[in-house]
Amino acid sequence: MATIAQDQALFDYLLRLGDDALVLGQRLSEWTGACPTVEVDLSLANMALDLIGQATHFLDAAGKVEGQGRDGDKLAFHRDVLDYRNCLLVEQPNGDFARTMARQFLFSTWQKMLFDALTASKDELIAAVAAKAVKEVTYHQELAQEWVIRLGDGTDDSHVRMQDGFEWLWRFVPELFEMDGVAVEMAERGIGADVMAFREDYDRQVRAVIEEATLTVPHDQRPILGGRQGHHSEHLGHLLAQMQFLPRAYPDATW
Amino acid sequence: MATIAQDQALFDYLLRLGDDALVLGQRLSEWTGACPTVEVDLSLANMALDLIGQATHFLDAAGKVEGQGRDGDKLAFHRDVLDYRNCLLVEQPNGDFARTMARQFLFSTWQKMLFDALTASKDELIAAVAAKAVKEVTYHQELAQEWVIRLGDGTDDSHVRMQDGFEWLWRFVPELFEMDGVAVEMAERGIGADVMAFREDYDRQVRAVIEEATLTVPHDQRPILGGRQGHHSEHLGHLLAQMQFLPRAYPDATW
Amino acid sequence: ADKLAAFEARVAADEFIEPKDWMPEAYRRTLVRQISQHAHSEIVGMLPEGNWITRAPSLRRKAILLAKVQDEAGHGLYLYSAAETLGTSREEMIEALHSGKAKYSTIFNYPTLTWADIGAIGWLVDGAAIMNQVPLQRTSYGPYARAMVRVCKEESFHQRQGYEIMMHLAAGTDAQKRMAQDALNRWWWPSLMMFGPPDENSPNTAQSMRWRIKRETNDELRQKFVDITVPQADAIGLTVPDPAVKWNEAKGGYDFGEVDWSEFYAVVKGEGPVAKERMAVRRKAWEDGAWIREAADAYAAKQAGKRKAA
Amino acid sequence: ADKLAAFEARVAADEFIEPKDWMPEAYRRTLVRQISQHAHSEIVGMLPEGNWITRAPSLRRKAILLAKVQDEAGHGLYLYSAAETLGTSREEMIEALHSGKAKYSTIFNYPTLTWADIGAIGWLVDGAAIMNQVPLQRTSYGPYARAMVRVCKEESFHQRQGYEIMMHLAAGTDAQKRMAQDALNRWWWPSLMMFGPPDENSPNTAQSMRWRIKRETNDELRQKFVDITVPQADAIGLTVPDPAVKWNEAKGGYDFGEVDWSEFYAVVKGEGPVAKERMAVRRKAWEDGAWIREAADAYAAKQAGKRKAA
Repeated sequence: MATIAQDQALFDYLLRLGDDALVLGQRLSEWTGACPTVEVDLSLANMALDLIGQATHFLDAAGKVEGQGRDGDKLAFHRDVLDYRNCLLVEQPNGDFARTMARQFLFSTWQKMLFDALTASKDELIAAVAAKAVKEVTYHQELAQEWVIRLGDGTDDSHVRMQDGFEWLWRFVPELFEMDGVAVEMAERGIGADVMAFREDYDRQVRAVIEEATLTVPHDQRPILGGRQGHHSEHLGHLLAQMQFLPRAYPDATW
Repeated sequence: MATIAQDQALFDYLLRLGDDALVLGQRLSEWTGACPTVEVDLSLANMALDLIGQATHFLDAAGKVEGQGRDGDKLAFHRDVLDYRNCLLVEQPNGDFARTMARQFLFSTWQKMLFDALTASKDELIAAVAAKAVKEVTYHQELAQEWVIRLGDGTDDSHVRMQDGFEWLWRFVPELFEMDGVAVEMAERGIGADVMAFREDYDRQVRAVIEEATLTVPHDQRPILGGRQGHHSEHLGHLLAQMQFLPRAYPDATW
Repeated sequence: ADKLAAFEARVAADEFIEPKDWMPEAYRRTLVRQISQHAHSEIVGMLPEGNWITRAPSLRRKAILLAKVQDEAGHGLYLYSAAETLGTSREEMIEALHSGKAKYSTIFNYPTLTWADIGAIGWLVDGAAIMNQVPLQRTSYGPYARAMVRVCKEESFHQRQGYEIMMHLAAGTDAQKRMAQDALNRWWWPSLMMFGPPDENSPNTAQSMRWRIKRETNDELRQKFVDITVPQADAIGLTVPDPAVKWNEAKGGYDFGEVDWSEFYAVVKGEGPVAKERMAVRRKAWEDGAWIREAADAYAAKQAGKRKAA
Repeated sequence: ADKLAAFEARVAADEFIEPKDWMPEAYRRTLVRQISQHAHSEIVGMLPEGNWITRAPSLRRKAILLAKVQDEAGHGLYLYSAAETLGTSREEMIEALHSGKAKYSTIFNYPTLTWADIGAIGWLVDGAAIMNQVPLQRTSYGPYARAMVRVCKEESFHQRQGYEIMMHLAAGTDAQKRMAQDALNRWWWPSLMMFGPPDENSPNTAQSMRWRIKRETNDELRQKFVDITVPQADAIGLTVPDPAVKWNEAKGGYDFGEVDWSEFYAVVKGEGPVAKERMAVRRKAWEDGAWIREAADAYAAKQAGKRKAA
């Protein structure tokens, strides 16, 4: 019994890590061919590729922990919204480029700190994936941070858009620091990270960048939660409908 | 052999009628809640509803002709793009309201003439559905025509948008009058309509409305064909991914 | 003062007040607020359902949902018209909605996450709406009362369709049952909030009841809703997410747990889970539609000019 | 005239011409046209594939396709840079693309309808591109030749991945086989058109070959492509949609049917099946991105100002 419960928490935790990466990678890949410059096309595709790679590792691992024969693909393409465990931030639509960069900055700053912590995970696979991914995520964080500053301190128009981007997404930040049962258990077992340990760091860094970008830190808003329990926004279902179409339409096929 | 071939043509013809209505109904329903006035919300939902009703009749009939136990739902929700038989015009994205109205006007004007002809079909079901639907379609045609005139002869901005709407969609009109093997066979058997019989009428009416709207009849463009053979634009796949999600994700469920 | 007395006598006698009749300013204001809020709820209420029209799981369900959304647009139109008889324009009301000054039902600030939510909205949300609206068919303001007669007939149809969706899901596959129960879990408490704050915190209730704008208190309606809905859930094998629900023989109704009123007030303040999204969509529709409304006006003006010239 | 003779001698000796070297104006113009067209093809070529990234059927396929699109953006960058060494700016080139003045490969005016099209593009389109590009690694203009070395290495990787997708589909379910064959049917002829008009209608070929901008004629390359591709199709059980395809022992290559050149010229004129859509997407991306490019410039100017002041 205890073992099953332990596995369930680890399974859930791996899904969270994998789904965050998968959903954000999917969102970024929607930008293909629609970017303001070829350089941006290249960098967003690159970030998406990193994230899909991370998702593959975490979801494959989740499938092994579950022990029901599901691999990363099965988990990615055959779960509906109630079984997705990503945070709400990553599933929010791209909006304009400022909103996309606000989302990326808020997420990658967090993910970088998370992966830094996870390099010390007692779960070898998590530690190894985090150690590899932390380099990728450092680059994502820097890229997003540069854009936040550039757009915030660019023209009047870009300043307003960048500020709007943060205002719009601010209510999804508290969920990143939610320590629910699964998160607490994982932290206590030395597998997961105690995200509250870097909450202040996070706030400090986000605040510093927003100020360097000549923007205003948004007022705190009522947190919107639910993603970790499968209660998402209305956007995820549409994302999955598109992403999962082929494997669902051709259940007998391999690709 | 002959009988199977006959059925195949009728099956295909019913799919064309059904898919035109289904795909356009789906497109119109995307407008829900995004219309310029509540009155428009109401009238687009109403058109969508009529079209879904027509689709249901034609696709149910197609399933019976096929004789493989598929009903309208099975045909609507479990065929992929290569098996869809709608014309390309109806699958084109909504664009702005002017483009949506241009699409509706070009299609409903045609569909009205088609259904007028089909009331004389030797296939009783087709004749009956057409007789009922022709009233609905007359209303669609009038509504679209009124908007074309109103926007064309409205402000400078609306004039430009309405003209752009026609320019954009003009290349999909010739497909409406394609008489391929299936269409010829159906017309010869007295089941389908010879669309060329009302081509001149159509051109005259469309031209008259465009002129009343103070717009310019677009130059003829190279026709884009393929929908009737399952060779669609890139848009249909996205439409189907969304529309078919639930029945594909839950193949054992009924709703 | 004479006019006021005469007005109050007519209301007390259950006569209808009509647009041309004299009425107290506070009565007019209260009605405008209530009717426009009701109209806005119909319009905003199209959004959570609109989210599923394109994904309805069968042609029949798609048609039913389209018809429902069409009805809601129709309700919005009657209600805006009824409010307009009180001397406010539709544009004013819509601007008030978009600026956040006017409210709409808190319930539409929750997302529709699965198809079962469409069932839950029909069953619970339309069910609660009917409970609120049936008495309004006899409300003292004539145009409002007449609008409500049409609205109620269609709403009860919607309610039955919603319940039928849930019944179908609850009798379906495991995944469908889970969807249905999950939807009930999420929509139950917000539905109870639709009747408004408890009577002791509802300062306008007394006046509204005296004016026959309202005919039952929030708590009375809420109790009625629970009493009808709990057995409906039982009948299809679903469980209301409130361990305190228990039949109370003495009062002839169900006891039930306390609503989280802090949640309610937060949502009223505009902090509902998808409140920002709902308003963003409405505003975008309105702004994107400006050129169309302008074009229609310009065309109408030209035509009027031509008719005059002829 | 001396300079011209010296230039032609260097080219004939297979030396590289570098940006600072003297070159005939027509050589420069031809190169700018060819390199920018090539760059545009990389950029526009991201669109048909971008259409399937969000629907790639496995995580691995999604990653491979993202990597491919990333490569294409990279190729676009090298090539724009190579063209810039000839004295034209990227903005100028992009404006020429959006105004329709500059061309891009006709092949990208066809839609990607099913997942098999992603395989077909890799196999056939990248395959044809390589055939065109391999000789360009020895083209006379140094920056272009060096860009092509990198491009070719990655393209041949893409070509193998595309073929592997097709192989997988052709060995898959009936639906997958059908998809694969249908994709081959639709992409075959447009791929043959990628080598340009027949030699007798290709007036610039001679000059370009003399300048070593081109090293083989259109028809030679087309023949090579057919000779390599037909057996590849056979090997995975697919059939090239040309009944005239037949091994010709005498010439040591395949005979094949006549390309529909009227189709080719129509597509060159901008009448391809999705030509309008492609340009609309590119223009929209560029226009929607204007505020971002302006902001980046404004920020860079401010930073430069600060550095100067410091």
